[in-house]
Amino acid sequence: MTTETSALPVGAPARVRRGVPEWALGVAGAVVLLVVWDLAVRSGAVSEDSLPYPAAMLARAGNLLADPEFLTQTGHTLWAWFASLALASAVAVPLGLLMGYFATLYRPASTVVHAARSIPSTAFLPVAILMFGLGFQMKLALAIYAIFWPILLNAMYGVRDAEPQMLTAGRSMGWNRYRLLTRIVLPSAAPAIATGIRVASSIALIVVLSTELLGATTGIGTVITTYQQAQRPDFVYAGILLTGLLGVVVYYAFTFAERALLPWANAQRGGSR
Amino acid sequence: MTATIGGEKTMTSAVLEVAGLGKSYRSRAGDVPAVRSITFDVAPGEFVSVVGPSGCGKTTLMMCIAGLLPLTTGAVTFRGTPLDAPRDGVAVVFQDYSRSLFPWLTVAKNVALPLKDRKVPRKQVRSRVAHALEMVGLGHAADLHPWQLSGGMQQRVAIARGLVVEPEVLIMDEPFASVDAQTRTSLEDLLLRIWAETGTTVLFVTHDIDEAVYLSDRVVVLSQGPSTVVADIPIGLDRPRDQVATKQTALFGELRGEVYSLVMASEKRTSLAGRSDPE
Amino acid sequence: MTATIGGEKTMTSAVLEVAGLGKSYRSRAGDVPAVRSITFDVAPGEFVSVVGPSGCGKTTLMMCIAGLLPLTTGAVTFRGTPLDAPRDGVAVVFQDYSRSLFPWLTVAKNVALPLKDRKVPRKQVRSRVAHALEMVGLGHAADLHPWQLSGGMQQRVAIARGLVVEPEVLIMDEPFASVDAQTRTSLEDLLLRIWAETGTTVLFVTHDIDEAVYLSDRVVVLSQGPSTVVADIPIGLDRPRDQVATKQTALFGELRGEVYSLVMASEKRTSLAGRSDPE
Amino acid sequence: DGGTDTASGPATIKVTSFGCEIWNTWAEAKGVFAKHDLKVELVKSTGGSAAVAAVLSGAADLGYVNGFSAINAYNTGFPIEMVAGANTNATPPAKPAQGVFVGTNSPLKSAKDLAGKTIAVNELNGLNQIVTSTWLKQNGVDVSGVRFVALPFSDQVPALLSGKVDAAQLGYSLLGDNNDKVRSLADPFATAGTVYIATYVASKAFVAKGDTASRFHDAMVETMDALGKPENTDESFALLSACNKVPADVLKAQPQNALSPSVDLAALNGMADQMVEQKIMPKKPDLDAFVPEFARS
Amino acid sequence: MRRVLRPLQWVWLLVVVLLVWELLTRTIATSLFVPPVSEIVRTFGRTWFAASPSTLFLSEEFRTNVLPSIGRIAAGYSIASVVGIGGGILLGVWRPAGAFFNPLIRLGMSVPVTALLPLAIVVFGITNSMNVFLIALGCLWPILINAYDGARGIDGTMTLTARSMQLSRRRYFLNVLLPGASPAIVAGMRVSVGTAMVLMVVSELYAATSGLGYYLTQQQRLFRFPQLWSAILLIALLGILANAAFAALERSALRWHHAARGESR
Ligand SMILES: Nc1ncnc2c1ncn2[C@@H]1O[C@H](COP(=O)(O)OP(=O)(O)OP(=O)(O)O)[C@@H](O)[C@H]1O
Ligand SMILES: Nc1ncnc2c1ncn2[C@@H]1O[C@H](COP(=O)(O)OP(=O)(O)OP(=O)(O)O)[C@@H](O)[C@H]1O
Ligand SMILES: [Mg+2]
Ligand SMILES: [Mg+2]
Repeated sequence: MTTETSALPVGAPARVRRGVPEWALGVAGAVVLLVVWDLAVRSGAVSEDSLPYPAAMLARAGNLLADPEFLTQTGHTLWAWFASLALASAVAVPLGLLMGYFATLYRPASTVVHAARSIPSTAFLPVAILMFGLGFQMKLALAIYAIFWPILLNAMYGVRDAEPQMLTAGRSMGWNRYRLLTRIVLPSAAPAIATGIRVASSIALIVVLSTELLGATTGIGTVITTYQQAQRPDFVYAGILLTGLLGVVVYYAFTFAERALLPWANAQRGGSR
Repeated sequence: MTATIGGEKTMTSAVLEVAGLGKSYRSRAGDVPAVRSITFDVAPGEFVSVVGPSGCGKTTLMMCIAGLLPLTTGAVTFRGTPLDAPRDGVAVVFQDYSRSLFPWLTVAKNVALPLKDRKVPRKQVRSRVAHALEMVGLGHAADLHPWQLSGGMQQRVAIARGLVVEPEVLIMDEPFASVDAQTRTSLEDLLLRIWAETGTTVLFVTHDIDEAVYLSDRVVVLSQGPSTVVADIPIGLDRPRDQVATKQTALFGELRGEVYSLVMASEKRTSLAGRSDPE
Repeated sequence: MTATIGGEKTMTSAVLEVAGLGKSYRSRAGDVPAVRSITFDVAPGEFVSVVGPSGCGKTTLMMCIAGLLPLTTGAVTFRGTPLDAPRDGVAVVFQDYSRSLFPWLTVAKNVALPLKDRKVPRKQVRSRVAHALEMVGLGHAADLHPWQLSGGMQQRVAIARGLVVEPEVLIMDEPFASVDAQTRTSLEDLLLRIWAETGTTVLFVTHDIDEAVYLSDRVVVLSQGPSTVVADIPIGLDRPRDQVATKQTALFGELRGEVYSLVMASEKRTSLAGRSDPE
Repeated sequence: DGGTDTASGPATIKVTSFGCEIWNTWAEAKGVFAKHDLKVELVKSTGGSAAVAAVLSGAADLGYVNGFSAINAYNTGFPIEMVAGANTNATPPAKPAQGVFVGTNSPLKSAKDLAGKTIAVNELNGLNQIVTSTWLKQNGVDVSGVRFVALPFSDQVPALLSGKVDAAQLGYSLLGDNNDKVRSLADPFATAGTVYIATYVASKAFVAKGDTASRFHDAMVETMDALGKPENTDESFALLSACNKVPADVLKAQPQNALSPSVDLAALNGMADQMVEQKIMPKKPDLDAFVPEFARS
Repeated sequence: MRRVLRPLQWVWLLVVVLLVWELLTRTIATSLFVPPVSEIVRTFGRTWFAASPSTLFLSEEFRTNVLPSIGRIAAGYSIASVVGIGGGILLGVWRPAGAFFNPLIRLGMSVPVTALLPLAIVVFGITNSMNVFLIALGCLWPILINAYDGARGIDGTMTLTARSMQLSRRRYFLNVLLPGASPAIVAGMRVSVGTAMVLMVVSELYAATSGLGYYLTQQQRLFRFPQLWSAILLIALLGILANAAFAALERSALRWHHAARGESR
């Protein structure tokens, strides 16, 4: 149908979008935020001790980006993020496929999964430190715990959502259970799995950063806490900004990869075809 | 051509014999009979359509004949041997192309799928896929994905996938129900052309009485479910058929009217107001 | 009955006048013309069908007439005043019932929706909804949800929703394209009955040439898009019409053939092999 | 892992750290660790329990833990020993290093005024809370009515200045450049007896295995001796400044805690008494087995 | 017999996991940090559930720590829902606003909420509002994004239908946009339940004087691991409960959605 009009409120004339492109509006949004922020600090509504001027923050962000130490720590964070994602996916995806495919496993496993995933991984911080120390492994353990469940659940649901008509088509070609699994169930679960991993990638980054803030020895989070202890809010917020941007980059990288690798996922979701 | 109404099989030259086929679905509330007892034969190269009220068990019947569902009673014989699992000589085309084509494969790969496990040499696979796609007029679309095609084109891919195994019997369950009227007429003519070219036996389920009469050598009319065969009508229209000329003939009108009234009579409630078709 | 082929309007008694209607879609690559210039009138109480090749702009035309899309050129006049936004006297029924009914509302509430913001007293709303549902034979289904109904029943709900506002003009865009063939014949007869009862003017888009001829007083044939009017054919079949008898008449066959060849001729590529219908 | 005496080269030990401890920077720069055949690798930890956990798991060999946490962990039954002291409170006549701070213009004047108020400390049931509670009790305040709130040191002064808390207990060195915006009601540590603000603990197994723990203690003694000498003051602050990026003269102006590398059992028992009194522990454990011979003063 | 066995299908694996845990911690993997399940359960009963009917069997500890946490979750989650649903639909429908806020939303959801703890303390002080704010902020993003997608994803035919009926804006919002976007919204809200639990704990690690997170930190500082685990167990149970409640709500409120999807299969 005419997508042109679909998003307009009722009664509004079907206006034609012209002029300001979307990205420009986005930039305007960012600028407005910075201005409001600046005014809030300037007027004294928020103390400069706790919230820096945006200009100062941006300048510090530049400094941080030029600081090899900061970049090294970013590397640590990214490595922990990547490793947790890779390890969690490597275990959770096959497990989720099995649990979704075999009905006898599905029910008992989903009880365990729902119980385990409702525990915030930060609750395990003390235990994790005991078991894995303060370094990389501890971060990894907590991040894996946090993202294991969404990946697993998505894989499970993806399998269960496989189109029965497709399975019948497969059977009509004389395929056995194994072939149905590899040729139909897997590819039809792939978009759900990709979604799970994409969601997990954001969570993993946030958990890694949070453990760094709460108690770890390397990573961007420790840089932020160092500046926090030195009472340099400008650096602190520059660090927060950069982590946020890192998250945005990661998100878009995943979205892009998903589109490139699983083009049918979008097409399927998009239309009734 | 053999018209067997509820009787024994009368020919041994039939490629497909359906004898007393009955099928019940198991459910919590006990067994639900979908097909009571159906008997008919299909001769080699014949084009047979099956029509009947909504929910009378046409899909169930086709799935049983294709070996995709176990029978409850009766037997299906294909070239003299019992058919109880998907077989090489039988191909199936489903109604809902969007759910029977695999969106992650290209058109060519979708069509090549049924050849995969049959030790057909690569070269031959390629030429057979190309030939099947040519037949349905999609030679140019081999490298596209199904979701890049229109509904009619997708259904043509599904047909090509059925043809690529060079089946003796092609079973089609309402293949054209989800495409628009104009595309349907084109697909009908396409199907007739391919049928004539390949000599395949076609067993065709449809809701559309015009379509059944226009295409077939015989139309089998089923009763309201659990179904039995109500009538088995030979269609004596000349071939080749034509969308305008054939449909203008008096015979077409008569046959159409005959099937129409048989189907209507076999529906328990024909009044629209009271209908609550479960489809 | 007025047959105006690409000409000026000739009657002032028309309830709906479409004059030189043109519509282009804006896109990145510039303007895409969908409808070039269409002119025709609809007299009060008339049943007019619009047919044309796939993608020729039938939906676009209907949306423009319903005031849902702004025109690029030309004008639509409804009872003498320009129509450029949705109006009270005009109701629309869309093809895809599953997407135009709101699954979260019951049947009765779906039908009552268009009366909601019109200050109709509650009691009257209730009686009008009941009446509209009676007309389509769904009096018993008021409290069900759309997804508890079959496709044909859902489309009848959509028709009831169109009728409940007692429109002077009912615009229907391929309303029966998504239901099965048997249900379609029932719905056609239902529509004819309601049309006769209410005296509403109906503007009906379809792909199905049989359907257009069977239902209409006039059939407007559009060219391949950007479309113009190719022909405007009066259908002189007797009323009331009958699915078997009317379709068996020679006149029906002739008219059907005439429209068929006009549509086929207006398609740029009629050969199936080359078709890549964009729908 | 780590901490074993190998035939070749110094023993590598992992020691937890909060950031820049002056003795670590000095010992490292001056080669004191090397002299005692140690190679120290600092690993960051954020709190006492984390450090204890690290020591028990082998993630670190020596944990930098406040005295109360150390006693508590020992009392819980964890197999740890206190191998060295680090900071103790500066008792009069030394300049107080700690304070219970309020805003310069605050109406609060004495301990009594804190009844029913909110006081920020860095961790709950930690050192600062225990000492502050003892101080309040001594001044006749009902501690159960006082709300203690955990805040990171860095957030305490901003919270105080914006009125989110009524008082904050922390060291002068942690005030940053807010010295003139706050004033101290008192040094709660002044009347608490000797309190081990910071100590080093190791697992029993680590202590039992060779003499690495004892060598670390000796290195601490030597380092802290050197730091106590006035002629080393400038150099030690310069080194610290390089580590924590705070100007050396600012550091020098800040009052400092005392340095006590060896453990005074009597003081430790006094601390345990306070914990029992505040119902953090049901009864005092036998601390004799907690402090190995070499670490006692 | 069948009726008795059916729930077993769901729980047997959980029971096996717990038994293995019990055996391991009693035999080869004893640790002060990870106590056996039986001990955790015993501590759990002692800590949270007193045997006094006058307090509905809830212990002092439960009333001072768990109830405030539940209150904060409820408040934060409600705020996030209202703001997220309203804002998300608005941004979804009004494209320029959507474009305007898009980068900020992307950035907002990528910043770990934990990093904003200091700012929240400065702005809200040591109050319930601080915890509520952090919970609300963390839960906001999934709900907002989902409501946005839901509003954007409403079928074009439905929008057209509504326009052709000349519905008022209010009715359009209540009868079309909101229910149409509700499957997506509910999905977002469901994800947020987990987030809310996490943030409840994290936001109480500092600057709180009550709550489950506060309790966790306290027990951690005091090395009371059975108590610590009993709190973890309580959080897990609360999580399961919240999930079950949500599933029930979803089943009834989105019956039309599941039924409609099931039928189109
Ligand atoms: N899996 C199943 N379990 C139980 N009953 C079923 C099942 N599949 C179909 N049925 C029932 O069996 C009967 C026949 O169904 P079937 O789909 O074969 O009919 P149909 O003639 O193909 O219908 P349609 O014309 O709608 O395609 C129906 O009453 C249906 O409800
Ligand atoms: N929103 C749009 N933007 C750009 N082009 C459009 C848009 N909607 C339709 N078109 C184009 O306008 C032409 C006419 O489309 P329209 O949907 O009106 O045709 P139609 O006759 O209804 O087709 P069908 O028979 O498939 O229903 C087509 O070429 C189509 O691609
Ligand atoms: Mg069927
Ligand atoms: Mg159209």
